[in-house]
Amino acid sequence: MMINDKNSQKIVDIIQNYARKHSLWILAYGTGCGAIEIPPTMTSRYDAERLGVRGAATPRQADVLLITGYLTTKTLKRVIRVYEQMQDPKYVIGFGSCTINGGMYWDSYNTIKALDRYLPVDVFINGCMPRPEAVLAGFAKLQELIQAGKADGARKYKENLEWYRANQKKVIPNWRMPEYNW
Amino acid sequence: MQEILQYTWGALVSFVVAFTVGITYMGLNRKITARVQNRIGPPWYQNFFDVLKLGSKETSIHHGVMQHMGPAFIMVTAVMSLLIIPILNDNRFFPNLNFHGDLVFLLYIMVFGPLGMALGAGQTGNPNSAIGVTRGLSQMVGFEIPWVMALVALMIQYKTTSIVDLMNLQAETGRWLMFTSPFAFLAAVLAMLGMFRYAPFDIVGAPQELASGPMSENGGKYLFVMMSAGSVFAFAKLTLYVDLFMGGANNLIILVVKTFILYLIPMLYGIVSPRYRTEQAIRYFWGWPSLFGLLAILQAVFL
Amino acid sequence: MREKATTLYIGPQHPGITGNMMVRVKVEGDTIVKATTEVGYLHRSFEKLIEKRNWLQSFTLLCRFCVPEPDPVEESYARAVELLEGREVPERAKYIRVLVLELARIASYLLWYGGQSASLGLYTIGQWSVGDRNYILDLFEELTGGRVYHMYIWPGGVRRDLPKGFENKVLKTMDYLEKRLDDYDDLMFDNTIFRKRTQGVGIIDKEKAVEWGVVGPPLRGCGIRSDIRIDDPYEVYNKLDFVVPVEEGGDIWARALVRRQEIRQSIRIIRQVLDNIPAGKYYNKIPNPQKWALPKGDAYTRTEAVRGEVGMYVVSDGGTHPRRAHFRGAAYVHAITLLENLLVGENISDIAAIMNSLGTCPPEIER
Amino acid sequence: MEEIKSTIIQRIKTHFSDATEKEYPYNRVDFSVKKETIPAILFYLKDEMGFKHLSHISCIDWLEENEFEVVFIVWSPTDKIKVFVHTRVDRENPVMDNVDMIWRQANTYEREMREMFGIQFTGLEAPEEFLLEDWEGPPPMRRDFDTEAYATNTYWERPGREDAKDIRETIEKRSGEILPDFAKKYTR
Repeated sequence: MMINDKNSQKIVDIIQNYARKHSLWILAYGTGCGAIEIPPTMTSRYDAERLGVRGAATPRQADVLLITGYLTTKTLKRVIRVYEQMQDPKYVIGFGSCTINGGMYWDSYNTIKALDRYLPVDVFINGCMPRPEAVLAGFAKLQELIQAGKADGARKYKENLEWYRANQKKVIPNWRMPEYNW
Repeated sequence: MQEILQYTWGALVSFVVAFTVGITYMGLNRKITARVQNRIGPPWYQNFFDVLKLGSKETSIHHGVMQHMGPAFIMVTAVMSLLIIPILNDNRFFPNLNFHGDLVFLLYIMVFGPLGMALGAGQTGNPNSAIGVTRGLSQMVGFEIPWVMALVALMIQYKTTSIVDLMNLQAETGRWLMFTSPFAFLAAVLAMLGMFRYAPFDIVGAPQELASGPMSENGGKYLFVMMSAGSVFAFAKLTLYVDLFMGGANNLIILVVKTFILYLIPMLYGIVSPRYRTEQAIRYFWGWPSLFGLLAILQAVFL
Repeated sequence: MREKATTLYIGPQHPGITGNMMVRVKVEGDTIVKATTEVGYLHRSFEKLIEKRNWLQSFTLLCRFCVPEPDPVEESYARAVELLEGREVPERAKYIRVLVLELARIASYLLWYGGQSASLGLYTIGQWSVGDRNYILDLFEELTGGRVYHMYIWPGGVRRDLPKGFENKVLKTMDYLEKRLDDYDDLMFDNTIFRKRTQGVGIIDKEKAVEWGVVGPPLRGCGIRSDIRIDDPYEVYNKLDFVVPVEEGGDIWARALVRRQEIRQSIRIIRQVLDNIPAGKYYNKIPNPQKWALPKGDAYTRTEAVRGEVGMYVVSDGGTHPRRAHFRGAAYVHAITLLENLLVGENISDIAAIMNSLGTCPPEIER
Repeated sequence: MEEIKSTIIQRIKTHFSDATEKEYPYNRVDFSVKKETIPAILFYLKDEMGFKHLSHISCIDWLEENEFEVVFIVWSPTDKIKVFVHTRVDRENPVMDNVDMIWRQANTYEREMREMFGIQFTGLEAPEEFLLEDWEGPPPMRRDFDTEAYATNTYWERPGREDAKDIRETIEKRSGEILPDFAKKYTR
């Protein structure tokens, strides 16, 4: 059959990746203070819609989960839930220094310090707060990765689920969530 | 046999044309909205990417059979209306299934989609979906009144229930029905605002309230089917309006021009409007549009 | 027949919520019978962290208290520190502070324009006003080096003098904004649907407003003239000529009208500031911040932000670190007890609009 | 202003014998009372003297003195004056009277104090959790809670930020990204 042919699968992948790359729907979830630079990014001066970036209202429809800044443990629980409700292929962008190394909340008792221990991050954008230009550059980088087929955070998450779960459960003391719900 | 093949071929071609034009219109909508909003906006073909991406997404949720059927119902509605509505005056390239009474049948079939969506959304168990569907159905009750009134007025005035007859009538007299029965046209156009579910009548899936309402549990392929069906249905509705009121079209270019002009009405109105609440929307439709509908019927009966 | 109540979760992941918080509403049909606010998604323990920072280091945390308008927080804290120490501020610095505060007010109101209209489904205004807000952020960037977080108002004055030619740039931006504001009026306040959606929705009782802790534009929307810039004047507001707008009604429409007028008053204040700004020092040097100890005591300062009264209660135990810096945000009252009260009996369609009109800002509640 | 202030002090002192006042410049008057007097004095301030607006409730942990200090700040819109009411609560057994029947919004402040300092308010009706979720440690705003140690123990920290080293060279080595000259110019 043609369909099972490896080369035709490659062609399908290229087409699919091209479409995915140009249509990134970000979930409307302002998890942290970085959410303040999202409206300027989406509106007239920076206009992320040129790149095919637009908002999606629910996790089921979204492709990109933008973690805008620090995550408190209370939010982390919701973010994990939201991430698992999203449908493949899905990408995570860590936004701001706080997602990389805790930023200025390094000694806070309520915020995590490295996002990629708990969720697979495809692209990090540094800065506090990252400027809209940096956000756009982050999206461009994500597009590059998607086109090259390297934005495979979701696969990594599935393969190393136990490791991620162990980390998540370490910081979320009372785990009242379905174990696996996507 | 020849005939069946021709019909099948015609249906396929109509579908492809409707899909392409419908998606392009949605892309143009986004582009024009962006221009009004001081932005460059996405390219006009952006929605093709979106549809392709949605189609290529994986689905790993299951809420029950009806959830899968919901989008299918909408698609079926869209395709069925497309099959019934004549695309061009000359039926050679786009043969369709017209028959006497298809206008009445259309009235029925156009309600079928939202009902299917209601069933599908109900199955997902998301309260947002349920509330969205309730709102959608109540709003439908609103705009169906002027819409039905307008069509009934046409049926009475020209004593026919066939779309092709109405088109032929316009072709013979050379006068568009929007001029000979202006009230019916007004009522129908105002009802169209509700049919398209753009602002101010987009409370059904209002993201700020219901997180996109009936679609909130439907991502990926479901949304792909819904979006395609929506664009096909949009094209079908616009074509119906052109057929009924604007003298149909002799070729595709004229059709596209005419439908796009009609499409501009809900689009531009939507850009500058906040949304009505459900009861406000119903009150709106039962106000002026229904009055126009009533006038149209009076005109049809007494003139 | 009594309908069964459904519970709806507005948030934390919801496009209609203003930031990261949750409102749990019980609805019967479309009417809300009970609303409960749940916060804590943004709790970063600022006040704990400030105890570990010295007096100057605290500023990096302070501006993150409320992201849309960080300057009033810095202002409150700086003023509290000055009160504790008895430090004088040069006249020029006071004017520059007013300039920055009013610019921040305008920027925040422009964001509010977007939020309020988008909550009702009118996205075009938001695109315009948030786009225009960038011009103010540009000014901030030139003045302070940061678009969003400024850390500009410091104890003893401000961190930098005005750059060369800055006044002209501000005036130009103000002229441009004044023109644009008329466009917003055409699309927003002249819009029948906007009027229908906002009039008579989310009414705050005038008699109870002060007791309920309503402050800022929502209080002025009830017909009560109350503004800290006038009642408890700080910096040079008592030397400036401006009007505190008041509207009757107490609904979203009245609050929107108040804000509409206030943004124009802010432009007026900025023009006056630029006319009257004296030359001279902009900063009284503080000692080495590592060794800078403040005398024992406490101070409470209040500043009028767009959301209303924000305050900072600072306690010093005579050391180099604050003993306690407790922030009072307007949203702390607005988004919890007031919102829970207001939402009862309203339509679920109006939740987002009411929240926006109250100016709820979750980071300010949780800190 | 001075007249108003002295009237306020006089009225409060005649009504509440345990109130000790402290005068401040500008529009500020401070009173210190016993914790049992708090509801009465707040009621009096609000209903009789026009201090309608509750501006702030704060709490300070004086670990050395083994006491919590609770401060109520009220504002009179007519007199344009603010009154601070201080009280001290024993740190070992922190119980206070609930005042949310005077101002509804006090409920929120009390919830936060209960969670952050562990002060119990008799008769406070509110959900147990406010800002924290499933918190198991001691009330975090108490002085003896060490947030840095807690954070280090609980949350994984990416190596490399223990000191404030210049990381630009590391970036250059790791990813082969070529740094522009102007970036090299600014060194610590």
